[in-house]
Amino acid sequence: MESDTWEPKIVAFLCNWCSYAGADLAGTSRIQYPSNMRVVRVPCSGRIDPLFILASLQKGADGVLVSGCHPGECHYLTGNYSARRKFAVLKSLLEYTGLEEGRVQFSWVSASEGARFAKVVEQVTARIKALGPSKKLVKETPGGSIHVAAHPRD
Amino acid sequence: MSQLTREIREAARKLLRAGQVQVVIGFERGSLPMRSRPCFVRCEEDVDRLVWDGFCETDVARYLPKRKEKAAIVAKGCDSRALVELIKENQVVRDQVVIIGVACKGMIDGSRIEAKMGRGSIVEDDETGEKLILKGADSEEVLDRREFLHVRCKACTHPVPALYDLLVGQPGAEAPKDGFSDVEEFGALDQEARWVYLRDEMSKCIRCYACRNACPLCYCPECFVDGSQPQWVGKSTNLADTMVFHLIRAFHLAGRCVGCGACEHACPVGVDIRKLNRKLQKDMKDLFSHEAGLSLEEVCPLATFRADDPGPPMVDP
Amino acid sequence: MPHEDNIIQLPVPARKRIGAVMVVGAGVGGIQAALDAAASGFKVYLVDKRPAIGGKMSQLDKTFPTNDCSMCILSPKFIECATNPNITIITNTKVEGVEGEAGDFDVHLFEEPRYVAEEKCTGCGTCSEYCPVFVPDVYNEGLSKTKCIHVHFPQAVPAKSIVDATRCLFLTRKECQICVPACKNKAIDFHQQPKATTLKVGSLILAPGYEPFDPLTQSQYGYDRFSNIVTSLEFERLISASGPNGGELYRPSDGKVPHKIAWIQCVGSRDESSGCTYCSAVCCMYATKQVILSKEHHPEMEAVVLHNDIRAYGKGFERFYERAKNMAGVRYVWAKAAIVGERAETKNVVLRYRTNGTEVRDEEFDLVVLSVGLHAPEGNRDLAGKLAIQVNQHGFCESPAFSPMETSRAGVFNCGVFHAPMDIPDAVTMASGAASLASQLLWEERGTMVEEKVFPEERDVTGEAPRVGLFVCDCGTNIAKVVDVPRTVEYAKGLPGVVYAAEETFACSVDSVGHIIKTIEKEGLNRVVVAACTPRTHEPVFQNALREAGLNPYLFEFANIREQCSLVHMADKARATQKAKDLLRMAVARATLLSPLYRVSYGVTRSALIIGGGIAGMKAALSLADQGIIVHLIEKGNGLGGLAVKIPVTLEGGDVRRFVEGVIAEVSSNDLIEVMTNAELAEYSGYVGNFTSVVRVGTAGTPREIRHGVTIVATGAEELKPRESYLYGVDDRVKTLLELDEAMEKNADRFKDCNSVVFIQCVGSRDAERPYCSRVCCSHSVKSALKLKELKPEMDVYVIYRDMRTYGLKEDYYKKASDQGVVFIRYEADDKPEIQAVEEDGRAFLRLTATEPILGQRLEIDADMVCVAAASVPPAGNRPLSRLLKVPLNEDGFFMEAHMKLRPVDFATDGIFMCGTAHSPKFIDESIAQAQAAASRAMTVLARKELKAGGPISRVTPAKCSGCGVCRNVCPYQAISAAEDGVSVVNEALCKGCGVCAASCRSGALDLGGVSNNQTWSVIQAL
Amino acid sequence: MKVTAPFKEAIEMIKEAGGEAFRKCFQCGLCTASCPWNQVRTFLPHKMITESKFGLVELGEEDWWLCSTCNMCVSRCPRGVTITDVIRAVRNITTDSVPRAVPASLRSAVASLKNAGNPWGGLRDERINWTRDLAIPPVSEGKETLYFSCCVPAYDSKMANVARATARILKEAGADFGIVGAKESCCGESVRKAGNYDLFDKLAGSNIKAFHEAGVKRIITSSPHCYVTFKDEYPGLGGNFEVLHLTQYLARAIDEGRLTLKKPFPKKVVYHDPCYLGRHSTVYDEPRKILGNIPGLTLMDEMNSREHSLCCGGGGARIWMETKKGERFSDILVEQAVELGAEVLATACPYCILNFKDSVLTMGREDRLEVRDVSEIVAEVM
Repeated sequence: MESDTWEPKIVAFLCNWCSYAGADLAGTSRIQYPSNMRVVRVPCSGRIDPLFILASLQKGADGVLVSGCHPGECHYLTGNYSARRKFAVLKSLLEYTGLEEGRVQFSWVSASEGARFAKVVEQVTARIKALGPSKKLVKETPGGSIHVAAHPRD
Repeated sequence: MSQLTREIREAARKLLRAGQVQVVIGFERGSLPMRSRPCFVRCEEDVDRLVWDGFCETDVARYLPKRKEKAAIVAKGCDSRALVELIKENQVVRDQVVIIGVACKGMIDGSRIEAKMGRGSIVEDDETGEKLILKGADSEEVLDRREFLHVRCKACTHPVPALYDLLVGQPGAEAPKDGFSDVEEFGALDQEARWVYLRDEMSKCIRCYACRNACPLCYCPECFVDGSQPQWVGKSTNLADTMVFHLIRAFHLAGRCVGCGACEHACPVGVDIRKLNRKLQKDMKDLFSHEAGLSLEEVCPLATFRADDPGPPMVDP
Repeated sequence: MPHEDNIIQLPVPARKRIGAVMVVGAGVGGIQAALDAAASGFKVYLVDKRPAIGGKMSQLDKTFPTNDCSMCILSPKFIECATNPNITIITNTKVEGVEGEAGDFDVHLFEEPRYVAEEKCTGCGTCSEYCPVFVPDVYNEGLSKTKCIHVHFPQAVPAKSIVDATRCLFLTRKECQICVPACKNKAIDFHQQPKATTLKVGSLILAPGYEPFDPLTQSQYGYDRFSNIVTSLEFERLISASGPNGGELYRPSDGKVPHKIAWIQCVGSRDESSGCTYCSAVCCMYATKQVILSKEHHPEMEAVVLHNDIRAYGKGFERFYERAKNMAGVRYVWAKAAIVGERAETKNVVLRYRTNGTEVRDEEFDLVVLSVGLHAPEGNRDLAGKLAIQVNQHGFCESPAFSPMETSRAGVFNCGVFHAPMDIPDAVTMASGAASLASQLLWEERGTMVEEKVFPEERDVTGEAPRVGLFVCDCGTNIAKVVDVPRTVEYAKGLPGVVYAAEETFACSVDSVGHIIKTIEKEGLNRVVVAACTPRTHEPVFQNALREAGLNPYLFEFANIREQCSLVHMADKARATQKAKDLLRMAVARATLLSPLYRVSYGVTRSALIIGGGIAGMKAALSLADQGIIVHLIEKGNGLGGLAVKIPVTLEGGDVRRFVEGVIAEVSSNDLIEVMTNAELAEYSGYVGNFTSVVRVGTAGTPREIRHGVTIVATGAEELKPRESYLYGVDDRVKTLLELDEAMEKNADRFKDCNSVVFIQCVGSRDAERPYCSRVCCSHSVKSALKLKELKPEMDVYVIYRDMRTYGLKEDYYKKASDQGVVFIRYEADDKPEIQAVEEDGRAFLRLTATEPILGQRLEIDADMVCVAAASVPPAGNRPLSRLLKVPLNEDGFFMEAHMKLRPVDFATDGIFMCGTAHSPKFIDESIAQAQAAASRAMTVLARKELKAGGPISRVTPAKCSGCGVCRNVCPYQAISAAEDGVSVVNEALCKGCGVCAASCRSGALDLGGVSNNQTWSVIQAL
Repeated sequence: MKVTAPFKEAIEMIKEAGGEAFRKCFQCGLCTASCPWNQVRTFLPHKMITESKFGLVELGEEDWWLCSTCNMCVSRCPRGVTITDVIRAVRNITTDSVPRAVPASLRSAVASLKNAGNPWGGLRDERINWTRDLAIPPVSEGKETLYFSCCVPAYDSKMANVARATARILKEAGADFGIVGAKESCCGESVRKAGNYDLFDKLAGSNIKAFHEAGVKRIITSSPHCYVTFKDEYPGLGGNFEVLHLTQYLARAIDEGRLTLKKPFPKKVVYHDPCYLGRHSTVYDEPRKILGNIPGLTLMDEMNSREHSLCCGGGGARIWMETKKGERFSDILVEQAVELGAEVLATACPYCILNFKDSVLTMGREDRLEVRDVSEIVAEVM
């Protein structure tokens, strides 16, 4: 798995109304950014259960990005406020356990911030690259490699 | 018989006699020394089974949820805090419970006494004031109970119940302030050292869920670890699974955990479970000025928000 | 669910009416009018002369006072318009003429060629890449370049390319045509000709918007001479994340970050020398917003706003202004500046202005922003001519008194800045109000021109093993030139559950969609995945394809391999292909777990409860009753009319008394309106379409149960009795504005002996206790001052004010008062005027002392009467009512709308609306507009035979629910309640599907349809 | 802080003297920001307006006499306050009630005007000395166009050229014009702006009478001040004439082919917009058109041209009053012209010429910059 050309795999949970739209705008504006991100679209950052994040790390994601509407701009009025508290607490807890700071990152990106989204991806990717492959919460099968249940990979 | 025991019995008797409650939940002497155990008193005759000493450790609040009859409960500081949370979370109806609050002087850590005196050497214990008299087969030792308190009790910031209908015992001198020095010390350790410590702790876990079962606030009909669709956490004792179990359990208790220590007390293999809970207790206080179990009005921080809340550090290019 | 059909059959008019509405101008106002009219059951033609809808708002960076991203809140409305089958968007088109009469118009349209066949263009943008000609980007105010063939802006609707005919090499010189073969869909058509068409509609709503003042027309602003002077709209683009600098703030001359910026207010507003005497109503606030945004970009930046009066008169504005004013490095200076010149070396601009004292200061700025006013577009007079309607001397639409959305021609309505300069929420309000008027005119034709698409019955797929069909789009070459589509398709064929995979050149083209439908049927697919562009715009297209093929639309999953893959990883085809495969794998994993979601229908009680019998409540009642709706109008007091009965005339001269009496008579005699006075709401339950209220009526408090589909809150506001201010309540020569009105009306003679009257503004407003502006008092004082001058021209009338907030066209009356000799003296909040009752030489008077800021002296004015312009305050009853209705109040005690900008009359709770001064202080015509807007919003519910609920919303598994209540706490819509047994229950009608509850439930009892825990888990497993 | 009550009698007096415009002011201060005086010293028109509004004016204050009525403030005022009218009104009150407060230099010019009909006190007969050999006939029946030279070229020997050149051009262009001669008086513009309404009425009345007697129908003026006065003030006193400034006439003559500018004038010329021709009368293009028609001439614009043109300092009767060194606008303009690299500073107003010539001299710029009236250049290139 690991080699000189190791590239991290990063999961991004993006809210549909702001950050996902911002990512779309980066696309229509042809702003280039690293290709490590795999986006999971959720209606609201408030939909993101901490379990989504931990499951991603277990599954072998080297990093997780969570992004929603800027505070006060939530499509669902206050969803991102609820999310903000959860994430503040979760991030603090994860780092307390000794998980590398930066494995799990958060940002606010609005629908008009295509360029900002690209920059966020760049920063997050660079940070996670610097951390190297994630090992701490990865669920290893007896064989030692990431367990792939049903889905063959290329 | 201690003054406290007398007062508790008196209160229990009155409540039962007046028909105000159908059951009084308190403690009785256990079959072994230094092991008082919960008991359910339903008639006046049984009232004298009730005792109060330094070994009434079990968190009795967990006996209240889903109880149909009207109950009185003998509650220490931590029990009452758990009760507050349970009432707020609709698990206990306030009107259905009479709280006999006990101004708690802390529970004695039996294991420390055993460490000093030798395991199984004690056949009887007796408490008067701060004196703890321990009788062996052919010996008697008088100790100062204060030296043998649980660490959490020594540091207890709210020994007097936060919520009660009648209070027995005298509130002691001012309780210590919790500076969370333990959390700060651990947090100051090197990241890898923290990871290694927790990894080693969690590696001991046998996934028996005793912690969860003992916790007064773990009352979910189905715990996230038990679900199958999805099966968030594997059932095996894989370290990553164990880690996720404890992290999420702690997270689920954030802003709710009253620090009673029941989990740790219940753990058969001595996992330092409260390491994570303590951190969250501190964060709740630092971030949202919240302490669990003190007020019926205050909403759990993770069930509310403010527009000017602090957020996690953000990527902000 | 209960269904109570309360439609009353009104007599049908003899003449045929057309159940269609044309909206001219597709800015935010036009869009709102179109959405409302369509939702009320009318066919809508949304016409704009530009190539895309969105108007000026689409160019804004953020909007005040919430600083919401403008595009974030607007673009969902684009998509609503684009996907609404009853709205036809007609761009590049002007109205050439209108014939006929109200109810039956023939509208002649003239469409400029786009040179791109709209039905073929997918907006993929390949043509732009090939086009060799750069042209100024109009969307970016010419601050950047785009290609000659381009999509108007990234989020444009319709997302179709257009050729700039004035610059195209082929159209101007018969050269090039390189774009033609570049388009894989053969959409480019240089043979297109202008097209004239005629459409039949029952009504027109005009919303042509505004043009910003052109500072080139007034050379004192140096806009043509100095490079670092920009207009405010240019500044919006400069700081916008989607602007020419990607959100970085650079100045034009050298691309450096400006550290010191000045805003010059009233450029082209309140200025005789530019021929524009009115106030543009929005510039003070947008400049304030720009100050805050600039400070957010560069916290150390220095900002100076050179202004006349700061007109922070709207809801939430004063706080916003205070916030900006108190920021470090921000200065608001009461002075108009002259542009002296620019420094040769730095190109910094030098401004000169007087300070409040006796100083004149020259100050140098890196950048100067001209806060340009809102002007009527040149085209307004032309449009007015073609439609035979009247415009006023400023070029804005003339409306009859008390009917702001009407024009001088029946059946033709207006809204937004076409009426007068106004901010977005006011424009949106008027838009809804105009839709209501159209609806009132055409209500019998409701539903006659709209089409309900009939889909085949859905196939039941339960129990079937997943059969996933996968369609990977090339998007011409947009995807295919980066992602190896054939290999991706091959790969996908091996994914579990996939039984079919194919490549499509343009998956969204009519041909491809047909192919998808056929394949579903032929292959027996029960799940469909399309890998193409973004679901945000294209999901509805494919969901409809599923429905056509008899599948539940929620059995569809999108993989975004264009915006979020091929377009952003052009340089690394291998990784882009890998990512596309990963995204496909994740999509398939989710798709296999998708299950059908259903929207259930329930009946609507076609009646309304209106709380408050003032002007707003009554006008809303009449609007609804006009459309056959039964209205229960409850009024706390013992008569109708509210505060308006105390106001004899408006500033503009409208006879309020007569108007209110007329409205009361109309309401009282309307069979569909049941008026209950001395009535209060006691109990309230239900949800949109089906509410049940208990009203206590009369002194006996007899309870009365009312069932209604919507609720409109119109509880009004009151004039503060400012006890302890300026001897009010102590000396009866001190009166409030309403008391003065009454005195002037009842005893005009008394004023013949009156030699001097002083008005004091902001009494109880804009202070620590009420940090909001009451909006109406400045204009009210001007009105009263003019009235006094009319009663006795030689009377000395003074107005002691903080900022004169006679916004919009009311400015002309402020000027008129000055012209007639009313003296205005400005005071600061910390240096209030003082008053004392004095007797001197046998004469008794009130002595006012106030600092004259220019002279730096205290002026002593002896007055026979003092009028305090007291705050407009919410009634005490608002608080209990808000608890009863479970809708919020803002900090000032007024009701809080769902969204300050775009949902000004809605509550976040569906089915409850507000209007009038219950929302915030406002004028009568504004209240009327809002009342009609509330009626319009209400009709979007009441016009339906049934409402739908469900789909992707939250659901409870009762066995897993502990009843802890965390979901109830976090739900933004209060959609969750506890059942008898304590278990949570989701109200389908209230749930919006955000999923916050699901993410907060510890026991997994709550889950979100469409984004369930299990589906998300499976996506993660497929990483 | 000083406490005062509004002084109503003073307010009424200002209104009566024509200064009622103060009512409209909303105190934005743009007048002050725009006033040329603030390039050289602090001067606060907005405060003067406010003082007028409350009748709290200090009649002896020098400031009331500084305004050169350049109209910059008025042209920009968002409320349409004719600030110069208010200032003129206060000057009027001062003249009537505190004559000693009127600046001494102005008082002597006024005395000459009163006695001789011109500010120099020159003899009436000498008014036509400039015509010398030009044989200009008087206005008469059939010859109804008056060329009104203005007192400056008529009595100031170094300015006579302007009038002479003008007469030659008019002839060349085929204008059938004459003069009124000794019966002509000063147009009265200065004294009117100085607030001396009585004297203005007298001068204007005598001119109107003389013009009527001579049968004048049309007037061509050299001075924009005369132009504005004939055009805007005389009709109210019964003098209705068609009035043209020379530059307007010449631009028309060029258009109609009556005048061709043949000879080259290979110099860099910067044109200065006189306030009364520019801002007061919006004549900007005609002078430029004339100069632009001259072969070889390089036409430049001032740093602040057209609407933004800086006043030379001579209007509003300032031409008769002392201006301290360091406060002369003409000095700034001359310096700017030199910096711009111009060889000729051209304009179309006798006051501007006077001031510029004076500045060039006192600043020692004679070798660098020539000051010419447009008419002088035109006469040279015909």
